[in-house]
Amino acid sequence: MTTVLETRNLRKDFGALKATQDVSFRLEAGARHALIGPNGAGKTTFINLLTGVLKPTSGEIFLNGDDITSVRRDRRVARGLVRTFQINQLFGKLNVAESIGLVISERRGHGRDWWRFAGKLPGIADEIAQLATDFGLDSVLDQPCAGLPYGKQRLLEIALAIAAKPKVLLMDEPAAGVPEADRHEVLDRISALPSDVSILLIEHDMDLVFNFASRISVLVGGALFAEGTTAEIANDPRVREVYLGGGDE
Amino acid sequence: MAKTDMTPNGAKVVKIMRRPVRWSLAEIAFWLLAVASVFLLPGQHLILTEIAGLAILALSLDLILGYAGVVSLGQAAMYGVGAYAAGLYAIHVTGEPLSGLVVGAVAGAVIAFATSFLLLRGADLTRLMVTLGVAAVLFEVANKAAWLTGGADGLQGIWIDPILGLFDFDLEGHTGYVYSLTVLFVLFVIARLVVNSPFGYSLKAVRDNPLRASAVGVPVNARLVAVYTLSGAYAGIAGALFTQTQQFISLDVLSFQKSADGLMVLTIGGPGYLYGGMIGALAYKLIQDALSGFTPQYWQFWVGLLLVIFVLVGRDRPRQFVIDVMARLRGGKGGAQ
Amino acid sequence: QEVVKVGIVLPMTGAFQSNGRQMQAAIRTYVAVHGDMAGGRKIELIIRDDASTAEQALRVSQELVTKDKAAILAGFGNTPAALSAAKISARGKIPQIIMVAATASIVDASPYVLRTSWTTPQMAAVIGQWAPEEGDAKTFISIVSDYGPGNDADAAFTKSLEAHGGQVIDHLKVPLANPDFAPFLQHVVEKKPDALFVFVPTGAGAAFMKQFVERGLDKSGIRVVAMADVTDDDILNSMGDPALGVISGGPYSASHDSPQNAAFVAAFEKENNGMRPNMVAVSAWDAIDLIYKTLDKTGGDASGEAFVAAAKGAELDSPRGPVSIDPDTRDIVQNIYMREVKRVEGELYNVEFRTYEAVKDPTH
Amino acid sequence: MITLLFDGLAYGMLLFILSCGLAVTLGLMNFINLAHGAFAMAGGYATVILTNRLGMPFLLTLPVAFVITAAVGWVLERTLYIRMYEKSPLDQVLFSIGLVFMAVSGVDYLMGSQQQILHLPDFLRGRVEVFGVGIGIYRTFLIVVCGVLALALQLAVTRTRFGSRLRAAVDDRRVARGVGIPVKTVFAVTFAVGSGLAGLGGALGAEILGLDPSFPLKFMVYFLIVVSVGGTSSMAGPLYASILLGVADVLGKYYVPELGGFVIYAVLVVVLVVRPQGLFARAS
Amino acid sequence: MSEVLTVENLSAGYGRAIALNGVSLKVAQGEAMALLGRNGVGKTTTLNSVMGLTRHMGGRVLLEGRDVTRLTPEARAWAGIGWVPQERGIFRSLTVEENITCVATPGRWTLDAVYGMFPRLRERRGNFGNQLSGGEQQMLSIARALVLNPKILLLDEPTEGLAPIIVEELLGAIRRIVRDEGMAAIIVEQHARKILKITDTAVILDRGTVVWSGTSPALMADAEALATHLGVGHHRVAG
Ligand SMILES: Nc1ncnc2c1ncn2[C@@H]1O[C@H](COP(=O)(O)OP(=O)(O)OP(=O)(O)O)[C@@H](O)[C@H]1O
Ligand SMILES: Nc1ncnc2c1ncn2[C@@H]1O[C@H](COP(=O)(O)OP(=O)(O)OP(=O)(O)O)[C@@H](O)[C@H]1O
Ligand SMILES: [Mg+2]
Ligand SMILES: [Mg+2]
Repeated sequence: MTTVLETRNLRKDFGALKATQDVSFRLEAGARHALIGPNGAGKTTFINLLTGVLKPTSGEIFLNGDDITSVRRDRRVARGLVRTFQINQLFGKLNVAESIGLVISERRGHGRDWWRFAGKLPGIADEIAQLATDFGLDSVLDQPCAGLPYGKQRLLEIALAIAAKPKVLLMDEPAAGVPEADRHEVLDRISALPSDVSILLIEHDMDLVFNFASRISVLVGGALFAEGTTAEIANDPRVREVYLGGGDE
Repeated sequence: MAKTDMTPNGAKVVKIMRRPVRWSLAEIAFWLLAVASVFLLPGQHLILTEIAGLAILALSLDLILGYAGVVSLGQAAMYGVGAYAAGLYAIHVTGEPLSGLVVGAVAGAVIAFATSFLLLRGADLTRLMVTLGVAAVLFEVANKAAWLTGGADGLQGIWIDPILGLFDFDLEGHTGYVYSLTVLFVLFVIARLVVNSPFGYSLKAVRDNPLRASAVGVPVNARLVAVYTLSGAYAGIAGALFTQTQQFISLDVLSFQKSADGLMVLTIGGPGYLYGGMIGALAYKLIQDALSGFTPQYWQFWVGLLLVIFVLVGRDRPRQFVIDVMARLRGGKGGAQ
Repeated sequence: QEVVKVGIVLPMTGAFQSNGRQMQAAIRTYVAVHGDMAGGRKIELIIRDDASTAEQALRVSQELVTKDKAAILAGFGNTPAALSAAKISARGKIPQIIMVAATASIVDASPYVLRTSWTTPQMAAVIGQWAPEEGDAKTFISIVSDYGPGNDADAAFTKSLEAHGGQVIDHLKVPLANPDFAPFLQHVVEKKPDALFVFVPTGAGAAFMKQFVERGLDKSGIRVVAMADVTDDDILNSMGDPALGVISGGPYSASHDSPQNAAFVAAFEKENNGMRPNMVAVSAWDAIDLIYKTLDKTGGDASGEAFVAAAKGAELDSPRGPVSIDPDTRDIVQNIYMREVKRVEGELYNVEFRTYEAVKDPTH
Repeated sequence: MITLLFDGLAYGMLLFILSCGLAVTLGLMNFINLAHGAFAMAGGYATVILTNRLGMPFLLTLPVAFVITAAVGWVLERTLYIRMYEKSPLDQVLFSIGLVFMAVSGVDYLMGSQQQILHLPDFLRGRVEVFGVGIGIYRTFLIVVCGVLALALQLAVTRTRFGSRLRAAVDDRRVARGVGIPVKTVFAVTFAVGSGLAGLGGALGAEILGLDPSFPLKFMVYFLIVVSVGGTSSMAGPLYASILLGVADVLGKYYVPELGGFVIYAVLVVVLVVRPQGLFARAS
Repeated sequence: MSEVLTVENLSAGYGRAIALNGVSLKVAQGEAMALLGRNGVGKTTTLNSVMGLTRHMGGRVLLEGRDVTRLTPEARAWAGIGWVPQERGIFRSLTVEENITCVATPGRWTLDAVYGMFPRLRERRGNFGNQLSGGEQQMLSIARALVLNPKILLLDEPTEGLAPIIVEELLGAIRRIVRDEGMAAIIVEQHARKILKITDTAVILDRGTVVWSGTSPALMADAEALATHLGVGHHRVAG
């Protein structure tokens, strides 16, 4: 297995607080990898570092072997490193079709085209429609994102990331706020991504995690606390103690 | 021209994406009225010229405010530089107007590009003040450089040749109006294309949520610089147009007042659908002119009162009205961004 | 027989609105006194606001000429306004009478421009002559607002002062919008000139004098010699004690001692509930007077050539004293008075103590 | 040199006095109240009328000016401003500009357009020599007043529960109400205080700046500069900013007079480019 | 048992849109109610309407028999309704501690008490609201509702984004608060099963109306209802 994403002693301090402590982490090609840990362990911070939202205090990040520590956010996306947000980040005034459309045109490198109407990009309409249908958004295609019910917003949040055709997908609690029944559909959609796409999932819903992930890393107090197969982590008493707790079936 | 092999949803998407693209009856009507004014309102051409100029300034603001979410109180910087560039060009090179517009555009774009980097960080208030500061500095420069700009006395000796060597600028301002209106229309059509292009959508993305925009691969800063420069070119053209129709420049073109006027009329008309600037300029100027003809001293009071009332009843009303009409005539309910 | 329309473009709002008010008041007074007939024709005065901007001044003038068919343009509160409108005057052969704008070159902008106000050099030169000859002030620091008129004043004053044996040891340019004069006065404190030459906008003048006094400079023996604007009658009275003793040179003081002025002031105060006229008011008054007198001469013919021809060399006995229109330059020739701020019957006035007669604009 | 610094300090204080009201409405309430200058003007005219015409002692007119404008502010808040909080910044700009226009020509109509000049009591005039340095009495007075004000405000905002309730209400009106913060009252009080401060500023500033109907427009930019440079998250920010600007401006005009006009704007741009949130905003 | 909160066929919405259509609820002292339903059925709107934050279109809200329908939201909060909004609504420019103290009223739940419940908050007391992790925000939001010492808690998806262990503790704590201190609670939850364990009664909403109501054990037993209204039960396991 080859490593697509790797960090070497990545560190982030917020003043006195060490939000990320010397994290050396590897994500294998095609992995279905979960990152769990107590609230405030530094999971989101870690994602923010990987995607360039935050600048690390020290340490490096490698994508397919090249150092991207100081690469601009949008460049990282262009290289296939895409994330979703724990708290929805949508384009409030744009409607669903336009939101997805702009991601696609950006991906295809048409973002600078000012001389033609967006709708006229060849084949874009079908791709938008396809994605929307996949995520059950086809009924609200022309509604502004801001007005959508929370559940739909959550789905769009993920759809936008998928529209960028990620090679490495980082998902920060994608199922948050999605009702039990629909959660698995969301996850199925994600598992259905081509197997060469590597996925890092942050989630507090354990049956989702155990269903989805083949490997799990546990982050506690900003540092890697444990890593292993799903079974290993599920039965690791230390992990149970700091994170899983007892009764959760 | 939806492709035949297109999925039903695909067709739906096409329909949605085309909405802002197709010319609605309301739009066509608007421009027909504009053309009609050339023949029906000969007595009003002077003020209409001023309005057209102001509308272009507002349009340039709309590009950054309405579509990229960048507020500015310094549009006069580009406007003024465009005006002086065109003026000096007319004095020292040639009075040929069309090339003069280009000169104005370039000048405005250069200034905008050079200062755009100051705007990349910071919230609205910050941007307001930075732009304001830049314009203020340029004002001082123009005031100092009296040898070049004529300083506070204004730049004189501007003579503009007939447009295309045919139409001379007359005292009644007929030529000036037709000329301004044409420029306005051309600039509008371009803007209309730009804001509905992939580029335009990426701007709206930046406007609505820069964090997410960058997270889906939009180079936020590059786009901001680009659109700010474009809007600079627009403002520059507005300035050049001013120079050519007035054939005289005073420091007012760089004043805070100019920037404020631009922002005000755009706000009145409502940003984000391109017509705001024109509607705002039209409404504001006509009302102001009427009032100041009727009470030269205290018209400001009534204008102020109208503004307050207007905001209280809801600034969106007229805009929403226009949008609704457009939508209805288009036979679908649509939002304009 | 049809009326002669006079389009009057005044800064009724914006930076120069207080001037606008004075002019409007004077015009109202003139009509009240002399009625609305001249040259056997009815005179209709149309007042429009230019919001103190050249852009609007131009448009309004254009509309006055093209829409309202005004035969004569008058007013113009600042140089850009006057210059922008001069185009119309030139192209339309429209007489344009300047009531305030003081840059010397304005009369050259159109052959139909006449001026009843003054030019900046006209005042500054006299001040520059008086100071060394009679004011026994040789060394000066000049403090002027940093814009066209300010620089003109500085230049004209310096030239004349040096011609008469004085010298300007420092030129300080005060930014237009400048609430605080401290740093400039600091220079004064250090360089200790005999006197200051001051030219700042009317309002700022008051602030300047206050800070001058606050710094105790009034006691330091350094005197203030100013352009008339600084101690303008409009606000002089409210400037209070700090203004006392300020020397200034200008064309008119409300306290000018002549029957014409007494009558004028009385009428003006009557018409405008007690408002005191200033030099702007007088020049507006004279502008209308010039129009009436000239139309009388031309028998009501307001066409550019005839009117200007008749106006050249015209002599008015103005409230400020005898004035005439220079046939060559179409600019005003008038007395420039040196005055000192004194308290007269409880009110502050610029009391004239020296008259320079029939002064022309030195730059023409 | 010392004198210059002192003058700069005093000038800065003047800027602060004028702007601290705005620092409250804009800085704390996030309301873009361009009409701030109108309230300042109201305070100015109140003082001028009271002292010059009714002969009330100057020091007494200051609190009166504060109260009057605060009252006006309160009324306007209850009737008009309250409808504006929910609206967009652009609405607020347009609305408050409208008010400015009305104020400008309203005052013009009532008081005439000429400068009003305030007559200070003798004990505030002139200057004293301290160690050979000339110190303007009135300027000293300004400095003291401002220092006290700034301190009081800063404490009120950071130390008291009212301060945190206000910031909470600004952050999220809806939730604030839902968790039991009387948003309306909090805003009304704050706005009244802000207006009162503006009035006080106008009253104190009139002496040096002069006063005429165009006051609100003439100095609007200065208010905004101070607040934006100071940063909108504290009251101390605007104070330091005013001092910085004041000193920079005075020194600039003294040493490089030919660039006098640029200084304040140059400082503005540089500061905001380096610290977009303003000099003294907390980094977040 | 005495009713703490009574909602009588409440209708409410946003602007013109109607989101709630004649909803009626009763919560007694010492009783916890689960409010369930799919996305967008009106759970949040119900709580917001009880707080008086939506457009009222009919019906009444009674707090301990007193009609509060006409009261402002803040008045309702004082009257004893503690609200944990779905979007958490942490005040960004206040520190954790200020977020709590600025609404605290004297009573059993003090700053220390809530710190005791969420030690993490004490560690982060100095952080500003926008410097908190998702879960920390959730804790803070609950703490803020508690220090009002309300008679009833409205919790909108309180376990969302919390670590399992915290969820256990939290649910345990809620149960304690309700049982031992007689505070009533309405809890909106996505995980029907998880929540039904600690609630006494349950209500299922669909498109703005109540489609099922009864005791929690009853609902637990009623696989039919769970399936039709919540789609819980027969979910395909990801392959
Ligand atoms: N800008 C900031 N300044 C200071 N501290 C911060 C900042 N952002 C986050 N933190 C702190 O860093 C720690 C890690 O935050 P992070 O959001 O990564 O946690 P998390 O693992 O995502 O938790 P959760 O599962 O609740 O989302 C938290 O304790 C938070 O308080
Ligand atoms: N602010 C709003 N403006 C307009 N409509 C809204 C608003 N908030 C919610 N709605 C609509 O009201 C209906 C109910 O929404 P509500 O948030 O109450 O559902 P919910 O049960 O809480 O969903 P979720 O489980 O996603 O939180 C939805 O159709 C939603 O679209
Ligand atoms: Mg997180
Ligand atoms: Mg909800």
